[in-house]
Amino acid sequence: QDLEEVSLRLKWLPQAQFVGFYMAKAKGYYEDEGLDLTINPGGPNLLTENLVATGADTFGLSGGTDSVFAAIEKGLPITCIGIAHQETPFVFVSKADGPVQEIADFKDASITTWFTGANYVLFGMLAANDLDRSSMNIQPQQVSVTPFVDGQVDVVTATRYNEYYSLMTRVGEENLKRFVPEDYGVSFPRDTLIVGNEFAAEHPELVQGFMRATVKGWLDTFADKEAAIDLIMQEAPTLERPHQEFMLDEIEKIMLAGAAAEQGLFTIDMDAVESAHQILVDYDVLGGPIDLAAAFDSQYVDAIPSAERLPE
Amino acid sequence: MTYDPMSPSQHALARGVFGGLALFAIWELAARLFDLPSYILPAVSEIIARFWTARAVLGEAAAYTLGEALAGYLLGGAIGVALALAVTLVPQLRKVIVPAATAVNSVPVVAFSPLILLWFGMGVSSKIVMVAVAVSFTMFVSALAGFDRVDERSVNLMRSFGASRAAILWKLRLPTALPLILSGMRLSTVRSLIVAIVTEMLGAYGGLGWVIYQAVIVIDFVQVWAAIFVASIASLGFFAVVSFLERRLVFWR
Amino acid sequence: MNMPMTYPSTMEPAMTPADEPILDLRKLSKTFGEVQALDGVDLTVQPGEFVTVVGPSGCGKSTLFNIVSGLEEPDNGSVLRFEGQSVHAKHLLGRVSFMPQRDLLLAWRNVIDNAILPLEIEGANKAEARAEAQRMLPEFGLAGFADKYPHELSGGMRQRVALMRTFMFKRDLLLLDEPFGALDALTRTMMQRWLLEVWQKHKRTVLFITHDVDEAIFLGDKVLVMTARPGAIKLARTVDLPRPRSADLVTSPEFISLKRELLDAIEEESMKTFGPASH
Amino acid sequence: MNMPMTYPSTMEPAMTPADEPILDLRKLSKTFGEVQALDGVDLTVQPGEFVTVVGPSGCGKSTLFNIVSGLEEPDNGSVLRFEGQSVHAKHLLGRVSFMPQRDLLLAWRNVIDNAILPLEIEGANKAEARAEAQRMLPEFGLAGFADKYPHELSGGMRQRVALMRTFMFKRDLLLLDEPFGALDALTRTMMQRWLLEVWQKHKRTVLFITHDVDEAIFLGDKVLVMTARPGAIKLARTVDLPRPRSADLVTSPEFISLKRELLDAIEEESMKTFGPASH
Amino acid sequence: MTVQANMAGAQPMARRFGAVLPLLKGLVAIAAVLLAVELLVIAFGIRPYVLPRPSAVIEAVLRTPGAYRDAMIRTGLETLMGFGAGALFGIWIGVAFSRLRFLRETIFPIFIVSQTIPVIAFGALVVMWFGNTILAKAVIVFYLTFFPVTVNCLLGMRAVDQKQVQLLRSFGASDREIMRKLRFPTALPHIFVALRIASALGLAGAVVGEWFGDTTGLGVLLLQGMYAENMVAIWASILCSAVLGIAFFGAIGLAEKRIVFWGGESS
Ligand SMILES: Nc1ncnc2c1ncn2[C@@H]1O[C@H](COP(=O)(O)OP(=O)(O)OP(=O)(O)O)[C@@H](O)[C@H]1O
Ligand SMILES: Nc1ncnc2c1ncn2[C@@H]1O[C@H](COP(=O)(O)OP(=O)(O)OP(=O)(O)O)[C@@H](O)[C@H]1O
Ligand SMILES: Cc1ncc(C[n+]2csc(CCO)c2C)c(N)n1
Ligand SMILES: [Mg+2]
Ligand SMILES: [Mg+2]
Repeated sequence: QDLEEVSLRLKWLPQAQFVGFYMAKAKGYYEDEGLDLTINPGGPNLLTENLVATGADTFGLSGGTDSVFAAIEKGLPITCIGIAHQETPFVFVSKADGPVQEIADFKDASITTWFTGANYVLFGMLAANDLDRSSMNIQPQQVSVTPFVDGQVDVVTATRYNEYYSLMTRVGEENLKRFVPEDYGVSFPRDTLIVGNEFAAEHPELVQGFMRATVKGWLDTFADKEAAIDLIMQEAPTLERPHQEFMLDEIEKIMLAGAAAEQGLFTIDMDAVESAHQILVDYDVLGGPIDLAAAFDSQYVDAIPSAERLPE
Repeated sequence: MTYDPMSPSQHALARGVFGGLALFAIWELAARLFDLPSYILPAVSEIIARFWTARAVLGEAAAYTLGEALAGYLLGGAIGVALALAVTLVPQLRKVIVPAATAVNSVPVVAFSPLILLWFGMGVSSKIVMVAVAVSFTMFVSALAGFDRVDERSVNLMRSFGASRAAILWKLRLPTALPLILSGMRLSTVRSLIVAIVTEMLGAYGGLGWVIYQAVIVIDFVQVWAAIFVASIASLGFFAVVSFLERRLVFWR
Repeated sequence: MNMPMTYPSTMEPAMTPADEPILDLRKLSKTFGEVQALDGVDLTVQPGEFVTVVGPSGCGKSTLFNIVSGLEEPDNGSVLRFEGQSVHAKHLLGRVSFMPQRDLLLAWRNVIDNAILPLEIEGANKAEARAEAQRMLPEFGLAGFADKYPHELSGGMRQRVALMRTFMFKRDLLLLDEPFGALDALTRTMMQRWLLEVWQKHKRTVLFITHDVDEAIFLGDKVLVMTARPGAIKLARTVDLPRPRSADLVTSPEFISLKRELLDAIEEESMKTFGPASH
Repeated sequence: MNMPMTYPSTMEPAMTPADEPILDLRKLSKTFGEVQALDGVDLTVQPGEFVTVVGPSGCGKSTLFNIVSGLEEPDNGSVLRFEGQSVHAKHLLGRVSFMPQRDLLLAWRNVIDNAILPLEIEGANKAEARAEAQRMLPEFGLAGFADKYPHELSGGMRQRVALMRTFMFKRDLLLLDEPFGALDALTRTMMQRWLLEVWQKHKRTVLFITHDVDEAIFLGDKVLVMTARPGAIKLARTVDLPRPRSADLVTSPEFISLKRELLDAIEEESMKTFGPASH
Repeated sequence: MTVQANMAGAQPMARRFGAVLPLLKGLVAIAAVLLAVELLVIAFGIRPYVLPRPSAVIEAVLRTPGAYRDAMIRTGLETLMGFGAGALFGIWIGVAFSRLRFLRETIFPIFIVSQTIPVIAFGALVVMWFGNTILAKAVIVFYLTFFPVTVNCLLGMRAVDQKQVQLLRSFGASDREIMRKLRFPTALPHIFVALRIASALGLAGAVVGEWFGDTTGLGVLLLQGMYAENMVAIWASILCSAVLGIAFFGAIGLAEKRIVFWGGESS
């Protein structure tokens, strides 16, 4: 049996966030679809869209809708074929007993956020709540949440599966207050699956196979999280297991939220995509609207019945 | 008749310029001929054009990075020379400090970056500290070699004139070590900028590294290359200035 | 022309305050760990005297100088008297003019600033010191070279700067450790004659180390031959040759017979160092 | 004891194939840009002869040697004859044994391997060359030092290794450029005597540069005095002293009178270099 | 003479012992330092976030020894490959440059400029060109190491005593022989200085290279620790880097002692 050599570029290093892909590979689902898949981790200063566009990688799990928009605008020949995180994976966190109790308090607070996508979520939230960010103190956020823990920062950005875990263990969940973007009228689907246009045009069946195997991998993951965590710990043994367990629980929630709750994993919810797109257009992050229909191609996910994309 | 291939020819400068231009020409040609998209390799002309359109951003970033690099460079230089001096004046320290410094140097500086970022935050201080760490060892080694060159007989001569330790340090040890200290300073210029940029790319509020990082996120590779060019020019400029100072200060070579 | 004739050893008693030698060493020994460098050196130097010391390589000549200039302490039991007083070596730091084997000029100082180094260390006024050095330049054959740096000078000139530095440090006793060792034979001859002129004018006491018997006789009032290591004084000979001394002295019979005697003594000692293995 | 007596210049005619000098220089000149180093040197060396050359510093002695060893071409119009044939200097590369002013030993080669370097370059069998060098060691006072590296040797020993290297490069003409210049006076005396022994045994032609008149007379069959720059031959004197020569020769009347004559000639030239400014 | 003979016999032993003794001393010193830090952290109640206890760091390494071992092997291998190639190429190009002036004067300035570029800035290019293979990392290490070697190789060749060149020429030596027998050995001490500098640079290159999407290596562990704010993991990676770095440095030092036994001072 001739296997096609392909690769998947992740947005970051191996962790429970990506375990479904490892699961699919371990179970041989990709091979079943004729794919000899290599999973390449990401890293700082690596852009998944870029590597897929140049053909260095076949598939990618890229930053999110925002990075897909940017890539399309710059003319990179890629297409989004599925969205993993149906709701914004970020939350904004303040101290329960601190000065920031409601979103209006952001006005006089010191806020840090990542200028790699999360900033647009914040901007959208602020705009939706009639807050003028130009007069606010918003700084780039470093890797560490310690400035927040130490009280130098009032509002910090956290991924629900990673930094929030650190905050919980260091400050205690009861001492934290979360601002969830969806509660403030903003949603940024992230962790987008992308493929190079040339490859998709030449091998639509392989793209389809990749999609099928991936979905199966994730469903298996949610069906036996213990085994999934074992797998990821094997992949990256220095990780902390409790953290990974927490991460997988959160990832499960995020991946099965919104439209996916009904239609299944990797659903492309064009409404959510359009609203995110509108925010970026409004903020002049994008020079103008892009052709969303060309950038997001649902055919591969849609070809898999929803029932087969949902846990039993 | 005795042609020495090691000595520079009178065409050295012209040849250097020619080499650079040839490289740029090949680069430009390749980019245009194969119609390479900018995320693979932008044409030189495009990059240079970007210099102009993004001059404000790039200039500000270069100044920011140079500021960090310079501060770290001076701090690291001072630490390196001070350590070398301590080792020279208190010989018992040598057995402790030299191996310790060597061990610390064996660890890639970047390995310290997470710590330094965690300890000193994302602002300029973390960059300054990183550069200082990177520069101080080179400076320590150079300065120590310089101080070790001090001829014991010269020290004895000064002592025979009744000179104090301070006088010997000031009038003999420091000037003797100066050529090596300065050559260490010269070698450290480029590294200080690179370390500043690398650290910026891991988290910063500004600077060339930050510009590069941001440009990658918005897939603007022309900007990435323009920033790299600026970094190169800044490095070469820094190097040239220190070389000039070196020639001025160590006139007796 | 006849005044200088009577100058050397014959004049000594008249010049000394009270017959007191300026330097008086008795049973001077020095051991470095295992190595005994000096073993019971006895030596007196009268004020105004020019004493030359020859001896095989490594016999401890430089060590002797290091002690007299205060850089090293001799072993216990050694007696070191300077200007009539028994002293510790370290008390001699800053009290004798010491010129080491090499010129040891500071590369970053020009001729004048190299010359005034000891005065600067003494805390003298820099401008005055410079002015004084300027005045001395012609005498040292350095007129017009005030602003030159050591790397711009020939070996002979560098040596003259080093000598000038030594002379500017006005101490009664000058220790010169092979000052012309690095010079070629011809330059060396020139420098010897010139040194005698300068010395006769400045009337300082000189203790002078050399490897060269011709040089030792040509310059000295007294020549000391040291034994192989551990060094001691093997032989002391007064040089009864008239001053000022001219170049053709070296072919005079008195010179030759003294040279013969000294050479024999040195050869005996050299043989001990060389041994039969090295021919 | 009487055979060696007749050895030097008197024997020359008998030893030469047909009265042909091994080296014959006429009107040899050399200019470096502005600087004229040599100006019309005339010089013949007979086979087996030991010719010494003295002259003031910078008069062009090393330049002369560089030409004869093939490293530099003389100016046009110079005549350079070697073994009876007119040649270009570059044809002499590899045809004379050249020993430069400093020992120039290669730090990474031990005594033996330094000595066989020229043979190695000639393409000789290494093992044979080493064996031959081994045999020569005792003669050069290096027995037991075969495996030592230069940094483990004293200055005198290094010089002997350099000499041995020169001797192993078996060419009829040996050029020795101040081989003992860096040694102290006493070691130097030892080396001179030893060199004469070796030379007498190997019967090579030697052209020897030195600064030291004693050395020139002590070693040479003929002493040449060069003029100050631009260098030319100012004076040539045959040394009619018996061989083997012993140390006490230097105090013999013939020696002294020759020395006097040569010194005067050199002094005259030296004065030109030194000039009045330097005393 | 007998003293010399004894010395000659004693030397190899002293050498062998001399290699082990500093190592032993070093280990004792490191242990002492770790203990001191441990006590310091406990005594002053330093937060693990600022400085974790060394024992915790060592424990972390021992908890998953395989991961750290694999990372060290991988990073070490990358460094070794790139360093070896860089050293050889650096010397080769240095020799070529010393002979071919036109080449040197045309290309060397480009090399110089290339060294002012931070590798991390074109990580994406490296991945595009060489993929996520060990080769990609070796290339980065190579890029960082060859240059100092070339510079010092040239410097060393220039340091050749012109008089020695003339001596060899007087023996009839060709340019090739002069290069082999004189210039290159003279340059060796300089080359070793560069190798020592390059070993630290090369290791840094390997670590940074692993930030461009890789599965194993100290750089990966470092990043993972960094983004999980796991101080113990960060220190564990630093510790492993230090071990690797010191090993490289020490190995080069040993090689230098053997190869440049004469100490580098030529006459
Ligand atoms: N600081 C020291 N430590 C140990 N040994 C020393 C020290 N200084 C001198 N020596 C030894 O003492 C002996 C005498 O040395 P010194 O330099 O006085 O000889 P010298 O007569 O001046 O020799 P030269 O003629 O070569 O200048 C030598 O064997 C030398 O190695
Ligand atoms: N390659 C060269 N280029 C220019 N000038 C040179 C060169 N070689 C020698 N000279 C000059 O030629 C003159 C003679 O030099 P040379 O080395 O032959 O003198 P020397 O008699 O050997 O001196 P010394 O006694 O100091 O060894 C000097 O003035 C020197 O500066
Ligand atoms: C899987 C994962 N994805 C994103 C982030 C958050 N993040 C925000 S900015 C940045 C780069 C450095 O500034 C990173 C990684 C995370 N922590 N973990
Ligand atoms: Mg001495
Ligand atoms: Mg010469």
